[in-house]
Amino acid sequence: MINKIVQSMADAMAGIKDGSTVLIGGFGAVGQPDQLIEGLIEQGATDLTCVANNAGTGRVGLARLMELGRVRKIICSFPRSAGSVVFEELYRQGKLELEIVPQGTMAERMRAAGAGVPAFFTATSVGTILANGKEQRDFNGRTYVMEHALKADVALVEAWEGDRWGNLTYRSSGRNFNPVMAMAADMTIAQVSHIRELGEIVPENVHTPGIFVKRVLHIDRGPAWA
Amino acid sequence: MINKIVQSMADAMAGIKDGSTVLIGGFGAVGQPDQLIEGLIEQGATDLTCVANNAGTGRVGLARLMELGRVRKIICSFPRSAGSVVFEELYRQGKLELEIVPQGTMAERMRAAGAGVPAFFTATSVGTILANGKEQRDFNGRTYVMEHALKADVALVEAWEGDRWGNLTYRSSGRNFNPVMAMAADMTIAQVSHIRELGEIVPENVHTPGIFVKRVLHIDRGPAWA
Amino acid sequence: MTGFDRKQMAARVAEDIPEGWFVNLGIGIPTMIANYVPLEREVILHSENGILGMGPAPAPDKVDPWLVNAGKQAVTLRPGGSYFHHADSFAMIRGGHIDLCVLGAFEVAANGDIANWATSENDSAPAVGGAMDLGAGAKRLWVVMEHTTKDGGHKIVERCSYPLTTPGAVSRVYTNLGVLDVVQGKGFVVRDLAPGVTLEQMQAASGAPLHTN
Amino acid sequence: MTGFDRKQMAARVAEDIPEGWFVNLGIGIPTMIANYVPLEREVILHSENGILGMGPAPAPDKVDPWLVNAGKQAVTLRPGGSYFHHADSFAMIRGGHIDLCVLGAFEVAANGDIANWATSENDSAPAVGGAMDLGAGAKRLWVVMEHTTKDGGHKIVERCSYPLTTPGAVSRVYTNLGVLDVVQGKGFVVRDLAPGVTLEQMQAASGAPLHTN
Repeated sequence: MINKIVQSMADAMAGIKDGSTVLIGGFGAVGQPDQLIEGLIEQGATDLTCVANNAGTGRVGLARLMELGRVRKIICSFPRSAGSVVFEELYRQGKLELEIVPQGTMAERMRAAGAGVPAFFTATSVGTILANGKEQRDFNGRTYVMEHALKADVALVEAWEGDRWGNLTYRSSGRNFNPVMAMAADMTIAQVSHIRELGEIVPENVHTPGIFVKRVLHIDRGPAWA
Repeated sequence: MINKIVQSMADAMAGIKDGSTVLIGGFGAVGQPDQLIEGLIEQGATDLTCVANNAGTGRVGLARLMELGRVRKIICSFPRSAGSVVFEELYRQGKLELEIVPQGTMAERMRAAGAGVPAFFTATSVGTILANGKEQRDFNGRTYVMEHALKADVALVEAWEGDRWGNLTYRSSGRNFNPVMAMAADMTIAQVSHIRELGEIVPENVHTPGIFVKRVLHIDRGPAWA
Repeated sequence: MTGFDRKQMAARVAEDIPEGWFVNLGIGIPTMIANYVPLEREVILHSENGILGMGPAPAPDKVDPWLVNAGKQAVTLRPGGSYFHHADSFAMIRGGHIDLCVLGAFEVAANGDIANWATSENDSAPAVGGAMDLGAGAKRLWVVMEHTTKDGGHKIVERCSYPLTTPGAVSRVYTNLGVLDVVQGKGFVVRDLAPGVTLEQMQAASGAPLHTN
Repeated sequence: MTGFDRKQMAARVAEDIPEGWFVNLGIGIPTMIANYVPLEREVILHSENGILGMGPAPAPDKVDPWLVNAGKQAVTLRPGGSYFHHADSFAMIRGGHIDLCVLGAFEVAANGDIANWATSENDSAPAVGGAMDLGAGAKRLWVVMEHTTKDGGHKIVERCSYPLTTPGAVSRVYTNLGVLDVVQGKGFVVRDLAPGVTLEQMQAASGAPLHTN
């Protein structure tokens, strides 16, 4: 019997290696796998490259992971936001590498990685400093830059429901980066608010098929998120 | 009030021009917009480039459109199949251009068109005659071919449910090429088995958001397909 | 000179958005535009984080913690709305399916260039978000912003001095002083003056020549 | 020499598929493999037309006209199965998420080349379907086929004479005579002989040297 449901955070985090590239789902707090990030802090892997839309807020979660010196590089679209204090400190001190990627390019680079597309062209960032050093090319009279797939070792995603085959659904705008990140990593670990029996999720409405998911951990996020 | 629901086949087909590129959804009979194809036959547009997985069977539907001399070129992955008699006649007589595209490349080329990606790289077809004349390039030690977006004027798709904003759902394996084609055309016309009130389709489970759909026509496909 | 306040600027943009458009509204004044589109004029709002059909902010006791806009504020979903993932959301943007995007800006130039993400080349960690995708992908890009900086500096300029977000993308600018079209090969063309504002006043507040039709 | 019949060939492949693999089965003998994987050994079948978790053919009175496999035959869906569109389906294939694809073939060469879609360069309208995507994308490509053509011609060959589907992709071949591994830099290595078949008989039926471990 296939059973991707793990019973403990330790099982969920087992085997994440130093030097890994880790994708972290969510857009702000919504769809962010808070408990899995805490699990990663506990687990100990270091020298990480983290990919997330934001560079953490306050001194918890991703910000805490950075503050502990465990993040070598961050790839994101919106590093500086209200409360990104840890990022700003570390970045100013030269203790953190930064790669800024336009939000849609970031999403598409991960989708490409998941879809076996090593590179693609986009008009986004053409004529800006973010296109510096990138190959450019004209198609039908318009200029595009070539962008590369962004593949990862691990993805931490947050979902609403999950089953033992790893099928996931997301709730409203909590979907955001999560399905794309699930495709792009060798090991996708999902925290889910609800465990479903196999077949309970309507097959037409599975948002991330289990083929993209390795481990599912049940997390009760409490009444505020129910 | 936005109302994409049209009341007649004539309204659904209005404005399709000679010389158009027309995407036709479905995989075999399943998810194929049979009634819209009949409508296109009736409508009269000619010199068409048709994109479909198969090149028609028997002497109805797409095969009929070809037999009437209305199709200049067909782009497909599987032209010759049981019953593709019209295709074979016309092709042998040199009356039909053919572009054979691997099935996944065809899907991805349309998805790219819909997503504003003019070209992408894939390993599919490398080292085969279908890669002849295509630009090739190595990424991380593997060779890929560059493929171009496949954009269209019109897409004919078949869906299970539709509402007045153009939101669609598909039933089981009837989804296939339909959502990808819906993204890739300037004018996507959907035949749907059921019209829903706005909001009746659960927002998490809309398969094709209405932004990709211009017209929705209700077709009762009968008890066999209910 | 009175001109528009922020709410009036938002309302003025809203006037020009026809029913049926798919519209993405940036953070700040652009977000306020939604409040001035009457619900019966169906304009479908898109949010980068995977929403079509966004509705107004909820009552404080009706906040759904799963449902936020691109500015991470609580919003609602209208009947007919839908959710999708980030790659699909930016496919809509990049693929030219969004009829209109309205952004704020630091500068807009006479050639349609927009600068709205980084205040200098030396700002080594600016936050770009989805601005470059929207600038390059939306069918139309309008800007709504104050006509000048707080200390009177020009934001309507001949050439942008800040790093560009997207070259040549802006087709219209709404400010507290009025409405300008950006016309290829011509530059800024005054479309409308705010109440009490004269063309001379608007020109004096602009760093590029203004034309009239 | 007895060897395997078609059902036994399918059953022999099924033996080697472990629980938990995502598997795409081509048209013909490959499709029959599903019948020999016991349901309690959970192998998740993928179909190009947007299905994961395909189950066996339905009873004639239970046919769902919306649910067909890549060969357009009626199938069922197992609990836990899911549907998705063609671009997502081939993302699974191209992205290397499918553990195993089993295809039929005209020829398999000692370097792992497979030819299974066109019988000559002059066949101007051959049907490729998803074969090239599967060949290039699946983690493993196995072939199941008769060891020779009906008139005794070689299908296990030194170099393919027909147009290639994918170069260097095949890692194992199942035939009526037995099982061969394709080992990089070495060629065909006999893994198993069908009942009553000798190595000499298999070699005689092959157009390339067979090695043993």
